[in-house]
Amino acid sequence: MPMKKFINDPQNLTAELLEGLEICFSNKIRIVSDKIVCRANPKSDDKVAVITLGGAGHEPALSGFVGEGMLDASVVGDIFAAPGAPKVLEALRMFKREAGIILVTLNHAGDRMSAGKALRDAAKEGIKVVEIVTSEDISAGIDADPEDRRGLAGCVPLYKVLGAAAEKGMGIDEIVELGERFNRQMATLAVAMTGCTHPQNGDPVAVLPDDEMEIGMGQHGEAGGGRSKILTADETAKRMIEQLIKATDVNSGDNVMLLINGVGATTLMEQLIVYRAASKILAERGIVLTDGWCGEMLTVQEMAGFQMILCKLDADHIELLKAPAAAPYWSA
Amino acid sequence: MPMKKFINDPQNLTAELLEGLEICFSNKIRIVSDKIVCRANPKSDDKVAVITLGGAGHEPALSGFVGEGMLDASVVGDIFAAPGAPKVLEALRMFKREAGIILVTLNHAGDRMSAGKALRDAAKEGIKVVEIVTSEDISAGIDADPEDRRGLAGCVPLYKVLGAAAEKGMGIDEIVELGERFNRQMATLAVAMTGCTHPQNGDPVAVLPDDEMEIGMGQHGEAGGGRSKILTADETAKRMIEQLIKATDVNSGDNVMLLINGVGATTLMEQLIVYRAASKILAERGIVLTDGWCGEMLTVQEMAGFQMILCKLDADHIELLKAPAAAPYWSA
Amino acid sequence: MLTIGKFKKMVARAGREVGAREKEFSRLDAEAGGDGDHGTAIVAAFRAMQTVEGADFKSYLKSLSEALQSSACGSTSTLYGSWLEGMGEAVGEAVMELDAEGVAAMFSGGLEEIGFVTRAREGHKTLMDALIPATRVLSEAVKNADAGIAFSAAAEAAEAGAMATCAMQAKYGRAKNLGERSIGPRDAGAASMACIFNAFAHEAKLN
Amino acid sequence: MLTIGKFKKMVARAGREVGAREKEFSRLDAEAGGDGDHGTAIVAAFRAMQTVEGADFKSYLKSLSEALQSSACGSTSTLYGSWLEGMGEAVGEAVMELDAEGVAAMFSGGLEEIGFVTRAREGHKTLMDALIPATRVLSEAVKNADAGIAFSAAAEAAEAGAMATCAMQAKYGRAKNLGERSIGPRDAGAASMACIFNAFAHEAKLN
Ligand SMILES: Nc1ncnc2c1ncn2[C@@H]1O[C@H](COP(=O)(O)OP(=O)(O)O)[C@@H](O)[C@H]1O
Ligand SMILES: Nc1ncnc2c1ncn2[C@@H]1O[C@H](COP(=O)(O)OP(=O)(O)O)[C@@H](O)[C@H]1O
Ligand SMILES: [Mg+2]
Ligand SMILES: [Mg+2]
Ligand SMILES: [Mg+2]
Ligand SMILES: [Mg+2]
Repeated sequence: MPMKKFINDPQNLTAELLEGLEICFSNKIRIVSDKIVCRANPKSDDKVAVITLGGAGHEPALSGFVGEGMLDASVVGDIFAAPGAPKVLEALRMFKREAGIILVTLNHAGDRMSAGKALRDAAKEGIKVVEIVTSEDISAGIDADPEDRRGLAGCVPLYKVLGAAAEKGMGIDEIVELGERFNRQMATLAVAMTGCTHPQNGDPVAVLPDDEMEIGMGQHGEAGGGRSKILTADETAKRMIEQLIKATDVNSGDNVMLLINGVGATTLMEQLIVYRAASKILAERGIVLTDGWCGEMLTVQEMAGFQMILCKLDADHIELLKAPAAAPYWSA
Repeated sequence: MPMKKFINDPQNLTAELLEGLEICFSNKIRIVSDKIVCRANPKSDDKVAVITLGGAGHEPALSGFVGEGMLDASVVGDIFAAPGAPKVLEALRMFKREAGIILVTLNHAGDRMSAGKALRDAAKEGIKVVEIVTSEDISAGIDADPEDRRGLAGCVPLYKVLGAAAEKGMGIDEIVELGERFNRQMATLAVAMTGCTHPQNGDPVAVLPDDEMEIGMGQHGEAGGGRSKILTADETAKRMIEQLIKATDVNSGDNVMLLINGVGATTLMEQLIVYRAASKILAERGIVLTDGWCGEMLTVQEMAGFQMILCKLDADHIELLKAPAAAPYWSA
Repeated sequence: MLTIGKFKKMVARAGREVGAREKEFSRLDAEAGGDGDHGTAIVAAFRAMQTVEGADFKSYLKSLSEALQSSACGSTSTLYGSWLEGMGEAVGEAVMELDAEGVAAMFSGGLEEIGFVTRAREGHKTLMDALIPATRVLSEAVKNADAGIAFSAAAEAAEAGAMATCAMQAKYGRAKNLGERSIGPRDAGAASMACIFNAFAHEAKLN
Repeated sequence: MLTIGKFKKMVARAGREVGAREKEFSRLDAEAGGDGDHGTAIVAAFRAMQTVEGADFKSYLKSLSEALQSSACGSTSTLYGSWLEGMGEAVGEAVMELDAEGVAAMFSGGLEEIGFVTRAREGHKTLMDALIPATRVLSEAVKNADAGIAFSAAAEAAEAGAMATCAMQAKYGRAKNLGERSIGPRDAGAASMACIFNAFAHEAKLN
């Protein structure tokens, strides 16, 4: 039985989708050397470059955020699979500069190993690069070792903060400090209602019983948190936002950004209903909703579910989040 | 068995999602009188107002396109259901002005009847309003009576054209001419792989066999075109774009806009693959891809499928499409 | 022949009987290629009408129509709303009991008004296939029979009209794109209209 | 003891046997809470290595590692790539036949290099649970036995190590968030590693 997906040869998924992205956004991005997505109008060499790496199949992430005021490049792997270390090294060489490079790695085994290997080689070649690892998923527990937490869609606002700071011409140390602070002050929880189909092999990933949902499910349907019977939107939002408030330690008067990231089949209708419920709880506690968005940023094929991301904002973050950006799937 | 959706009481879906939209985009829109979504910063009275009406459950459409440079208001019904005539009349009264109002109605029975009734009453009250009816779906046949064609996601770029022209201060006659010309020069085809669940009653809409797809399926899963075994992305794109080229009568050297509108569970990965295939066929024929986008504009819950929209562009359309816009789900 | 009190009971009964068949009407809508929500819509319409008051036919029908049109959505809102609106316009001020002629005029007025909002007529596979014959039969029957018998005859005509839609191809509404594939199931709106006339008949026969 | 020609045949056979079990490896990945693509990844890795040439061990292994890392993606790319890279680094220049000591050194070098890219060791439910015992047993066995027997012993150790992962809770890789629920199925990477050693053994025994 063929998959209910609009695809051609499953081996060519990544190449074809990147080609589509390049055609559709030819004024914003271009593909260099097969799987490195760069800005169509690169910023000048005297500014810090911001690069990321990761698997495909999560569109618009990650390449949809390459553009003015955000990423300089994304190094793309295959579906749900990190790019190999040589590709990452190639991108680092491409952006080698005095000002330095920031490499954002999401904490997943494959990404970490590729980045790690490429960074060792880059160091030998004298490339100036600092890695920022995101691991803001709190499903393993609020006090879990950062090494044991996953990086979910929180990378997206982080790209925005780093990209805006780099665009302004800030030095690498200052940008890294800003970025690491943003990174520490954010937390994400994911929830899933259904699994998805792996688009290369057609097999199901993460099957959930008909009447159950799971809070804490990862980027590819990897299990993690607790299964429960299906809850209402309000109850789901409440459980999630309360844990996120605790994890980020936000209090009355603090500024926050709230993001809902739909992972695939969950409609924007539902996401908005959840947004409403979560933001009401923030308001009840006097927490100030300064910025936010609702929609698909980092998807997991046709999985039904969403990620809720809460970021505590300092004044400099607020400003950087509002700065201009013109990536295919993020404009400000 | 509960639906695999993040919802509360199914009767409150529309009210709750609009509340979420208002909270998330408080700088862009606000809700007036229950179900009328208006710009947070209305444009001045001496400019033509652009209003639309339609059911909910299609987010981001229609209310996600209210904002600077696009719609002044959307009148929202319930899930998949047009607002009643009294609500439409209320919005027309609200925007009554010398410069006049343009009301965009998608050609669906409920929308047409509500708009028709409201327009008759508005005329009696001396409200200056011109209706533009979109019916760009060609699944009923290229030569079908416009009254027998449906209005699909083509309304979205039309809102952009009308909104930009109104923002520039053009007169209503000129805007209507521009808009009707754009309207006549566009065509849409939809394709579906799976049906969806009606989020109010939990029942399936448009069930498709496991190995079939349907080209020509409407906005709510209403059947229309031809069923076939599942085709590849390239073959699907080819069949669709060729019909659209014929319907819009574009030829070598003509400028076009190509849009892929994901209707729910179909991933952006797939949409980009289809975009690539369709744009290659345009290129082969010397047709110039001047503008375009790929993503979710008008969804049908968690249905898998997409709409492909081809618009032949005149010089004035090209300029208006590029003009600034700041709606929740459209920025330029 | 028909008091306002009786008519209110007829409307209430129609609400109950429609409510009991919600799923069926939605399923019919989906089967004939519509969006599967006619049951939801018609039930919402009757819910909106539940608390409506009015001492005489004119004010009661006007309030019904307004409540329906402002609360209910979709085709149902304008179609059923216009029907009730037309009925209200066809009766005199402050009338609390209608004679045979009055009943005929009221239902004919409803049909006339609904005819302004849609071009659909008999044979187009819509609620008109139930409403047109029902109105015709009712207008004739009231001349020579009591309300119970007249409404029963109308209900039979509505039911026959609704059944006849099975063989039709949709021309209006969301099912029209289905073309030949719309042949088979009954039209959802015709079915709910027949259900309403049937409830009217049952209630009219009591006492 | 082991010629470059024989070793190439062993690699080719491993590619065929892994290819035949693609679905199984992906399923294991999914069952233990991973993303269900290990079969896809390992098959892609061997596909990338299919056309690789090289006259001696060092250049052949270097090319294998480069082909794998530049074509294959995911954890598999860096893990298996580093393994082959380490093997290549451990053999001398232009060597076309290895003695017992050479074989032991080659596999130990592979294990050492993979140890740089991951902190996972035995008991963490990863491919290391197959690779570590297989390397240990092989290094011992080559001293007193021919290649066929030595690789068979290594394959048995790999298989036992892979089976032992059933009872383990994942600590590394995408399955780790599953916690206790990862107990039960074998680790996908350990299973594919055991499959590779098994293919090596079968091929080594021939002639
Ligand atoms: N243009 C029309 N003229 C007459 N009746 C119509 C028309 N469009 C729809 N209908 C009736 O309405 C019914 C569908 O109602 P409903 O499902 O509530 O509305 P919607 O089409 O807005 O979902 C159809 O079964 C048909 O009887
Ligand atoms: N950090 C790690 N250390 C050692 N082995 C690992 C690690 N992460 C994953 N693996 C191995 O890789 C296998 C999964 O490979 P694969 O599915 O190809 O990668 P991905 O996790 O990128 O989808 C696991 O079964 C495990 O054996
Ligand atoms: Mg993977
Ligand atoms: Mg409807
Ligand atoms: Mg309907
Ligand atoms: Mg995997």
